[in-house]
Amino acid sequence: MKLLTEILEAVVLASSQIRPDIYLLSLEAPTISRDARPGQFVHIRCSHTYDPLLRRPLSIHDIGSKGELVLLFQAKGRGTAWLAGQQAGNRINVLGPVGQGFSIVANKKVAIVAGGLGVVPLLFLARKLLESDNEVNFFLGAQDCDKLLRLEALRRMEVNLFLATDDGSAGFKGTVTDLWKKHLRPGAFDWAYACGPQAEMAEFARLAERVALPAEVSLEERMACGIGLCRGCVTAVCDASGHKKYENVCSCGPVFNAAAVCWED
Amino acid sequence: MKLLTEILEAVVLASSQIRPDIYLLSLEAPTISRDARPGQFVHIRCSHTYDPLLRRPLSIHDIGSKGELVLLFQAKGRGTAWLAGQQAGNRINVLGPVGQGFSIVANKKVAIVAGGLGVVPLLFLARKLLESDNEVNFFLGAQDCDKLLRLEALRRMEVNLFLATDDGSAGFKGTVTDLWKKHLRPGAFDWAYACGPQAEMAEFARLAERVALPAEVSLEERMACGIGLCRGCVTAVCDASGHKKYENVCSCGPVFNAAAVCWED
Amino acid sequence: MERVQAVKGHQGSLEVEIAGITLQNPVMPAAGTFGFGEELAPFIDLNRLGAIVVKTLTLHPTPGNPPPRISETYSGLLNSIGLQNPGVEKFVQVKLPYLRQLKPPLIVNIAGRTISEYAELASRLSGEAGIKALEVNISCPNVKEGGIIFGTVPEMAAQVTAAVKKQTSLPVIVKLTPNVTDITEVAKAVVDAGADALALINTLRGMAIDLETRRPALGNIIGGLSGPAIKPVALYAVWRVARAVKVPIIGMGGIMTAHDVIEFMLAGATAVAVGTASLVNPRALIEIIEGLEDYVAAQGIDDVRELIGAVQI
Amino acid sequence: MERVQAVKGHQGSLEVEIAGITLQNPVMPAAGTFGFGEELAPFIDLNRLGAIVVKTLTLHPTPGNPPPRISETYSGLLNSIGLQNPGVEKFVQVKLPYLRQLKPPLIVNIAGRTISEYAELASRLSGEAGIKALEVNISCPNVKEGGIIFGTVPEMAAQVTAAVKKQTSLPVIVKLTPNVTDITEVAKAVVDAGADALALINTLRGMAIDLETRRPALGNIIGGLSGPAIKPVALYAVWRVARAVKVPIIGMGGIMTAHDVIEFMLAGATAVAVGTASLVNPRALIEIIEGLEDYVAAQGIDDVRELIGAVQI
Ligand SMILES: Cc1cc2nc3c(=O)[nH]c(=O)nc-3n(C[C@H](O)[C@H](O)[C@H](O)COP(=O)(O)OP(=O)(O)OC[C@H]3O[C@@H](n4cnc5c(N)ncnc54)[C@H](O)[C@@H]3O)c2cc1C
Ligand SMILES: Cc1cc2nc3c(=O)[nH]c(=O)nc-3n(C[C@H](O)[C@H](O)[C@H](O)COP(=O)(O)OP(=O)(O)OC[C@H]3O[C@@H](n4cnc5c(N)ncnc54)[C@H](O)[C@@H]3O)c2cc1C
Ligand SMILES: Cc1cc2nc3c(=O)[nH]c(=O)nc-3n(C[C@H](O)[C@H](O)[C@H](O)COP(=O)(O)O)c2cc1C
Ligand SMILES: Cc1cc2nc3c(=O)[nH]c(=O)nc-3n(C[C@H](O)[C@H](O)[C@H](O)COP(=O)(O)O)c2cc1C
Ligand code: FES
Ligand code: FES
Repeated sequence: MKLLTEILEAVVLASSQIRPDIYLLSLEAPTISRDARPGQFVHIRCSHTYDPLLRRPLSIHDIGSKGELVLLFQAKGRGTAWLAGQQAGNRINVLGPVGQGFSIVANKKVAIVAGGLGVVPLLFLARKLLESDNEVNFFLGAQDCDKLLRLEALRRMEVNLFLATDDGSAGFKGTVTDLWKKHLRPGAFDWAYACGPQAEMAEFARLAERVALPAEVSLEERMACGIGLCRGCVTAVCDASGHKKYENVCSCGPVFNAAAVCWED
Repeated sequence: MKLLTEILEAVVLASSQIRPDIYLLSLEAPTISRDARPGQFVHIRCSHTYDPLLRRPLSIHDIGSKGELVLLFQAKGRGTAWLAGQQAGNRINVLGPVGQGFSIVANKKVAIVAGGLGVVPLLFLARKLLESDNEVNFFLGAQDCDKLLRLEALRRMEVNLFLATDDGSAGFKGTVTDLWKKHLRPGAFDWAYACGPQAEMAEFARLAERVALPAEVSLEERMACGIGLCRGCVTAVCDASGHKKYENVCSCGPVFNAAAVCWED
Repeated sequence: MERVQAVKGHQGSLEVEIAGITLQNPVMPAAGTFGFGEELAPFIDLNRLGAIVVKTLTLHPTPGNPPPRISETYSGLLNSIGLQNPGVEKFVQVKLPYLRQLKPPLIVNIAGRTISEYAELASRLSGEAGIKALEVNISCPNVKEGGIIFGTVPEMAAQVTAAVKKQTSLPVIVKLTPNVTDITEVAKAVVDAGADALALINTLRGMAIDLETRRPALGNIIGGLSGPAIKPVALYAVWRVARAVKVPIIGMGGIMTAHDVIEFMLAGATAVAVGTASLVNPRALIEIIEGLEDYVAAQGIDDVRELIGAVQI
Repeated sequence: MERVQAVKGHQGSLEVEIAGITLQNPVMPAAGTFGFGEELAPFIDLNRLGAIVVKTLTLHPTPGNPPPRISETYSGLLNSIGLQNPGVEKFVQVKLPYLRQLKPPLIVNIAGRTISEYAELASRLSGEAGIKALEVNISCPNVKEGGIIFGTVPEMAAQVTAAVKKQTSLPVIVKLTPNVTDITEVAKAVVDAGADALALINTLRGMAIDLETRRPALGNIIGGLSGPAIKPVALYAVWRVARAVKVPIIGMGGIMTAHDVIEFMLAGATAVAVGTASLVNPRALIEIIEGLEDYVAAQGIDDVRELIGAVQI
């Protein structure tokens, strides 16, 4: 994959604030759009000076109908605040696509479990899985109905959509993993994918393992380079024999086999 | 003066690039415009983060007809590059007015000697000196005719304008101090003001002293606070007895009695 | 960005104590970035500060170093002021009357070229009403004699401290340099010699070169680095020293916001000083105090002292 | 912004020499920010570098520290990687074949927990074709055993150096820490013990606290600070050491642009290493080399070595 990664000055095509702290950003980044696979991310400079210094990793949320690269992010700190301030016409330094994406299976029954911002890489994944003739069951959860992101976009896609909210303001009352659990009988799915809060992904992994369901998760870790130079972004993974070692989230991930991740850390 | 200094978020009214590296910037900063005196400066944050960290001092170039604060600056480094990128509508953190300005005499024959960017504080000075019924002789010099700044504006003012260029492409061929020297007979002027390259101001001071002409110069020194807290911006001045000491350019200056400055440093 | 919404009604105490002196809040200026107070008075209400700390005084007037004295670095500031000050006598006559009538406790920072100069300064100032503590600067990187030399050798640091203690009944705060292999050794030495509190860190030694002239950017060749750039180094020093000694610590180095203050307190500081931030924003001290008020309110903290050393390891 | 217009036709030499090794230009990666080379190959032509420097190797595979290992600071980066590496054997088998076929001289960085581990590493690597020099890391702040301990005590630094020299005929570069009271003492000690060149600086000790969790931002509690924030400290160290010893110096610490390189050379560095910059911009090394080409061309410099130590005092 690495040879496809580029650094480019992407032009902002559009930026919109879809929630008080959530932004949808379209960029013209043709090489990235062409090569991107679901689960991969882009690594973005959020300053023209040295403060903030490091790039910020953002998952590839979608590739638009005109080939635009679509990002969905929360304005959290200094870097994303800068990004939220960028307007159409500005240029942004983007490195990507980076990382190992999700496995794209074909002709299968798949479950996608998205908690909160976890929907970001999973929308693009759903699109690609539909293209490969899978039956896509999309479980979307959030704290309340206002925080269910990209509901309209998902409704326009050919997915079976299941909703969960912590406060019951939409769909099932509880976490998205609890909702998924209710649908999880042996054989119900051939493959499962998740992204979301650490605790929910751990639960997801445990549930999938119980029914021997192949499952993948997208992890987050603080990053510097994003391309495997520094070993700053590791997570503990266990090999088959339970032997623990640190692997780069940026270059070996961010998507990992759920069964391999050491969740207790 | 200090009680008049304010910190405000000034709105950019207009910004224009008048030479490849020279910008004219108008700001809405009513309190500063109201209190500003020629020779004073404003101290500007040139970042929303900590890099660049320090404010940048820029002289008050003019107060426009609608009370707008007008700055004229060269895009030199990281701070002024940021400032050059600001557009109408943006807000800029400005501290000012700061420093001791020029003495505003009345009913006198005055000489103003401006080398290169030295014109910046002197245009506003000329305006105020005209208001106090002085005869203003404005000597403007630069490397070549393209670098003579604000020529049109000066021509519209009731000053006697004398031009000098190093290459002779406009006016006198030579430095502006050489040109001024030609007009400098005892009694020709009652008062003189200068701003420009260090060497030209030293020569200006020497010439003025020879004919016992009261003379003031505006100095530049690297600054941190701009308000006398840190003693970072000192220049060496000599008292009457030749005793040398360091004085703050920001709070004791930037305008100094030309005779008091220790030029050799 | 850094301001947290205040929870209505809740008002946690910001009071802390340093060497027997009660501060209404833990935020004070760092020596040398506050002039002698008057310069900031047009911008902030000095009576809201936790304490007042003035520029280092020497026995005799000190002219300071040749310019340039300032060089901006990435998120940092190099300075080589060289302790320019009017000397202790002029301070007492001209500056002290103003400072004395301010409400926050006044801390006077001193530096000598010799141990006996430190002692003389301490004895001269002890007699003056209105001074609540002495801060002993053994850490200035910008002077040739004294200054940092005393701060790098534990035995000398201890000697200076003992000599000052002997001459004064005022609480003595010793200000340490980070430019040492093990700051806890110096810290322990000065505490054993009687220091009532520690202030850290002074600036890091640094240098810059002006490419146009190919000369050092500072007239003094080398200078001291301050500002956000050094915050991680300062926080580490505070954390180390807080675990090594029992006296209270005034933490400083790159504090720009209330959040930075909380980090320093969690690391073990009882109070903090704000330096470079005031040079960038004359209102920084007050904005930081307000940020702190908002933080304790929002977090429901009754007493800011809960935060001291509370980092979870 | 930093690129200078090249003067047509003029082409100054960028060649420098470190410990008998000729470098086509003075710019190399800093250990630990370059992986084992392959990771950067998609972005830059590794054959254009002055030298190749790989991540510190230890005798046995080292798992490294628990995450988080990275924390951004103002213009800086705190890391606590903890020397994660596959160990010397796996390096020789898996990584060396690729590195060997690159044109720039290969410098291998090593660290031991004991002096004899350093010696063993040196002897193990000396036999391998394609290695042109060893860089001895006695300055890592992120490991409990070895690392920085050897770098802060001049006698121990000398012992490590002597032990390595004894086991190898390769040139030995010793990498120094800035976390000492007087870096020239360590520099002189290792030069006396046979070091052929010095590399400085490694990271500054630092810390950050995550306010949300009230825990240290790094799994290892403390880390090493790098990046533009530390440049003034690094430049000062290079300047001091260059005046204290006669061996060539590889300068590093916060170099982001060709202008930074020139500052380091003026301060006394013969070559430089670029670390954090590559993490921010994978093309940084090449952009810096090109910037240097432009600079010498624009300034009409025939030989970049003219710049070494040429700061005007
Ligand atoms: C592979 C990957 C993909 C991601 N995709 C998205 C996405 O599509 N949308 C989205 O909103 N967020 C995403 N995140 C999280 C996002 O990167 C952080 O929220 C962002 O970096 C915060 O930067 P800041 O400047 O706003 O915060 P600051 O607090 O200023 O950040 C300071 C430092 O911490 C790091 N950091 C802070 N929070 C996180 C975090 N949760 N994960 C990793 N590093 C962090 C920053 O990168 C920076 O180095 C992703 C993270 C990873 C690792
Ligand atoms: C009282 C005063 C009034 C000034 N008025 C004007 C004006 O009206 N128009 C104008 O174009 N310039 C003026 N200058 C110079 C202007 O402040 C500098 O050109 C500017 O600060 C450069 O910043 P930078 O970010 O572009 O350069 P950088 O190279 O990034 O600056 C780095 C540091 O050096 C300082 N610095 C760089 N050059 C100078 C300089 N010549 N004088 C003082 N500090 C410097 C900067 O403030 C900053 O701290 C004035 C300077 C002073 C002291
Ligand atoms: C311009 C300047 C002048 C300083 N002068 C003094 C001084 O006179 N005495 C002293 O003890 N420290 C002095 N310092 C150090 C500060 O008090 C403080 O320890 C250091 O700057 C770190 O804090 P900061 O990063 O908040 O500035 C000075 C710092 C600066 C920037
Ligand atoms: C992520 C990271 C990992 C590092 N790993 C090593 C290492 O393994 N060995 C070593 O000698 N130095 C290591 N260093 C230090 C760098 O080689 C260099 O000395 C330091 O970062 C200063 O340079 P910079 O500011 O250009 O990064 C590391 C630095 C960083 C940022
Ligand atoms: S972020 Fe550098 S290796 Fe992953
Ligand atoms: S810039 Fe601080 S005193 Fe002048």
